[in-house]
Amino acid sequence: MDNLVILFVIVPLGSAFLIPIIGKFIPHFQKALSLLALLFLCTLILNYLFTGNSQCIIYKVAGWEAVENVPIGIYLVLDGLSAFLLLIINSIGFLVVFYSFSYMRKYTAENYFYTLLCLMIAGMNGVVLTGDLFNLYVFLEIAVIASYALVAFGIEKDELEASFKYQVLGGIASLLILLGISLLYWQTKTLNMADISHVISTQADSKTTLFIQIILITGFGIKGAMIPFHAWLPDAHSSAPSPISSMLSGVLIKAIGIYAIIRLFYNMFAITYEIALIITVIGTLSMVIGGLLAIGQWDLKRLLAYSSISQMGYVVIGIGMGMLILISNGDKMVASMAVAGGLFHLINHAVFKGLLFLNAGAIEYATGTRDLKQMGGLAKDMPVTSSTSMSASMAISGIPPFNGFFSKLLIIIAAIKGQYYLLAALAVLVSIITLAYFLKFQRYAFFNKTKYTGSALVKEVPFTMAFSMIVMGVLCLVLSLLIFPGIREIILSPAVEVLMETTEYSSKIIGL
Amino acid sequence: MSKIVKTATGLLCGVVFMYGLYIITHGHLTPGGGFAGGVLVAGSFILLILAYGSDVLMLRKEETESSVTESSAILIVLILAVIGMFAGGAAFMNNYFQFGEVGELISAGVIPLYNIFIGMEVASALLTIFLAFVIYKKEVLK
Amino acid sequence: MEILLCVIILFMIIGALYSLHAKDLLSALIACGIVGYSLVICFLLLKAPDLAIVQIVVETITLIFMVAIVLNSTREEVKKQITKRAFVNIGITLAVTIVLVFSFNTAIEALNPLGSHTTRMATEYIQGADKTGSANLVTGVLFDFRGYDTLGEATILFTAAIGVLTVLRLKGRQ
Amino acid sequence: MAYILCFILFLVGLYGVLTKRNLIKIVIGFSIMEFSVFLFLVMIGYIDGAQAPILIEGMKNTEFVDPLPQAMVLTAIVIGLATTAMLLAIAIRIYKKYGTFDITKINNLRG
Repeated sequence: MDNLVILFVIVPLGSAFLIPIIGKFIPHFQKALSLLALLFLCTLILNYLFTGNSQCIIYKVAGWEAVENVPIGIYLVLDGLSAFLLLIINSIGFLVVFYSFSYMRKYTAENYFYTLLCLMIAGMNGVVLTGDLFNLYVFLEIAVIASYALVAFGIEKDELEASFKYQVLGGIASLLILLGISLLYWQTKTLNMADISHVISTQADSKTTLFIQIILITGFGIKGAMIPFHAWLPDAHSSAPSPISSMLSGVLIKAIGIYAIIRLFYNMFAITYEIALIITVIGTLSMVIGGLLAIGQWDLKRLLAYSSISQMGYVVIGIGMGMLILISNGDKMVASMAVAGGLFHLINHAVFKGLLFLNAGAIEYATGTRDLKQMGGLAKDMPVTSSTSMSASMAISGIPPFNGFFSKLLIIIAAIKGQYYLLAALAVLVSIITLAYFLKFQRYAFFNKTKYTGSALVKEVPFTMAFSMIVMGVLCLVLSLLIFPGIREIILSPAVEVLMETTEYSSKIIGL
Repeated sequence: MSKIVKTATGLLCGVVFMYGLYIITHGHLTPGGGFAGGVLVAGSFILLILAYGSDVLMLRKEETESSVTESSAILIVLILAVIGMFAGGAAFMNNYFQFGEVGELISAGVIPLYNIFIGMEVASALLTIFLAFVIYKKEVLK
Repeated sequence: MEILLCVIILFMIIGALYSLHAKDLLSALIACGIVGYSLVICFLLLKAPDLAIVQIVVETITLIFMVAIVLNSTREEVKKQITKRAFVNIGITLAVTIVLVFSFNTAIEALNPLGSHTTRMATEYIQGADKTGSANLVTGVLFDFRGYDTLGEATILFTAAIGVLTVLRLKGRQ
Repeated sequence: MAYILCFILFLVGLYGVLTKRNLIKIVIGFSIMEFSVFLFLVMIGYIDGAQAPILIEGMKNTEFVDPLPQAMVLTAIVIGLATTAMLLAIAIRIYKKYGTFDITKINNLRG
């Protein structure tokens, strides 16, 4: 298994490099190759989760061993949290590729589309695997540059403008992250995350660290579209082709924004009260304001984009609350419950928001519009889309027995047990708001009188699109099993454990 | 462009091209390396295109060729890196050749090879980008 | 040494401000180019010849790209009238700048001043010529110790080329 | 002192990106921010009286400046080139659609 870790980066990179060469000569090569690559990665990560007993694998690139306990090469670290993120990235990526077969027919340059998609997945895999700070920056740039191009894939006015806005904010974020990394290198003289954690714990000075932490939170907050920095998200996510919106909303903001925040602030920096408070406040703002902004939207994909901000707020609240409880020496069980709720909501959100964007794509494919006012009565003509989007809407608004209910329940119970009653009340309130705007979506899109006046009859979408949607719809139900003991230990618990034993990460890697 | 400009550019870009190659091949000995040299090589081609101009059909053909070159070059870099998993230290990106004497031209294991292919990749990538801009301006923004 | 560096950076700041406020886009680009070339001098002063070479060629190529784009376009920036709000804005900008610079200053107080850097991770890189066989230590770091980063970097250039081809293709939908 | 001036250069670039209304000016602002970060990194690795990190024969026991920030900056320069190319591609396309680089005349979308 040890040597297989690097395959998560090599395989998508290799397919991305092969597609422009061979794809010109063999029709459908690009689709087959990207599908096979992602299928292979899915099996690989499932194999690790079910047989590896979640031991932490450290892969030293180019075989450079540490000298006097100072790592000199780049380390790749596959532990519970990375495996959790890898599972999300590759499985959603697989379904999205399958969906794109039919959807992307109306665009030209399919070779470039699959190349960029593979590059984006390679970048995200690299980000979640790496144990080196500068390497994280490099792979993050691969993922975001590919996503800039993918957002502008339709090359119409809206797409170009959204992509430019996304590039401006994303560029500022990248430079802030680079500045933070350089300051950190100045302070600690090393780039390995475990080693940085070790060095920082021996230094008494905290002013520098606080400054760096704030810069990094701003940078990754822009990448993850937390509320004061969210301006790019609704445009970018609604303008991209639907499979890409599904990747961006479902996976990208988690892998490069939220994951980086979690990893850096749990495992690299020592947790401090100020940072925990900042993260919780940002999460609360995102949750409430994102939800309120979503109600007023009539463009279907913009509604979903704002709801992404709101749902990511739940994740960040879970994470921040865990930090707050840990730092105030609260009950460790409650802290781990909050973190588990956050991570559980992360995987759930990947599934149902991915599915909802695919539904929006299917509606756009069939009717040619994204405006909710011009839809209506689609339930009769599009049974698959209608039923899957119903299941996703129920899941996202937290109706039992769908998965969204359990993750929200975990977060709320943890908030009550940790005596953050205001947070618990807000979480319940936002859940009700979510239900309201998804009922609006359901009503206007599927159950009103038919208002659609296009030329052709509305038909159900082709098989590949329907297949992806059905699989995700079923996953919405099946994932609720993750909460029960027996299954929880395979996927969720190892990830939570990594975060709970905050400093264990560094000592495990540098071996002190 | 006038004849003087064309002749002068022809001579100059030969020199730039050779200097680029020198920087690429001596990347492990003197300042510079695959990136600087690759940009110089691309620059020599860009100079030629700027001075002589060319009709769009020719440019489009060159664009396809340079983008294929680019993909193949970076694929070779990846393959060179993967070979490390089976040779020598059995790790990705491992330096598995004989090192040789420090300071000789043929030394430093795989590093010169990396330099050459990275230089090729950078040169063709920049040329592709430039040609894409030029073709776009010629076809659309007349 | 540090004073010379400070003078050059001050010059760069002035160049940058001029570049951002120039009326004509072409002169803005040229001013930006001058800032870039001053950076080359800084690199040479700071004993980084590799970077000087790379920066000088990359800056030239970037300038060629940008001038090629701007040359046949409307270059004039739209004129804005100076209003009372302009002074308020300048005041706010200056205040924010002072606050940020002050916090930056307090943050870096405890760190090593210019020229007294010590190495931890890089100690091995400096003695590493025998381990990589490369006389140029930067190349040794780039392709051997941290070759994985360099692969990523080449991939980014590949991504950008594919991205530019994608964005500049003539027809978007069939 | 040099560090603070460098940070001011960063802020000048940031100011340009956030307040300028011209697409090309925004790209220039990005370049300036990039320059300042590169300079910052290289200054961190500088050691007084040390040599450039290249071995030349007959040079024994000399001190070298830190090669790691230089390698990082080399990577970052190429990344900056890539982002600039993407920004320019989008800008030229927008210019075709609207006939201007001015952002105040280009807003269909609102955040």
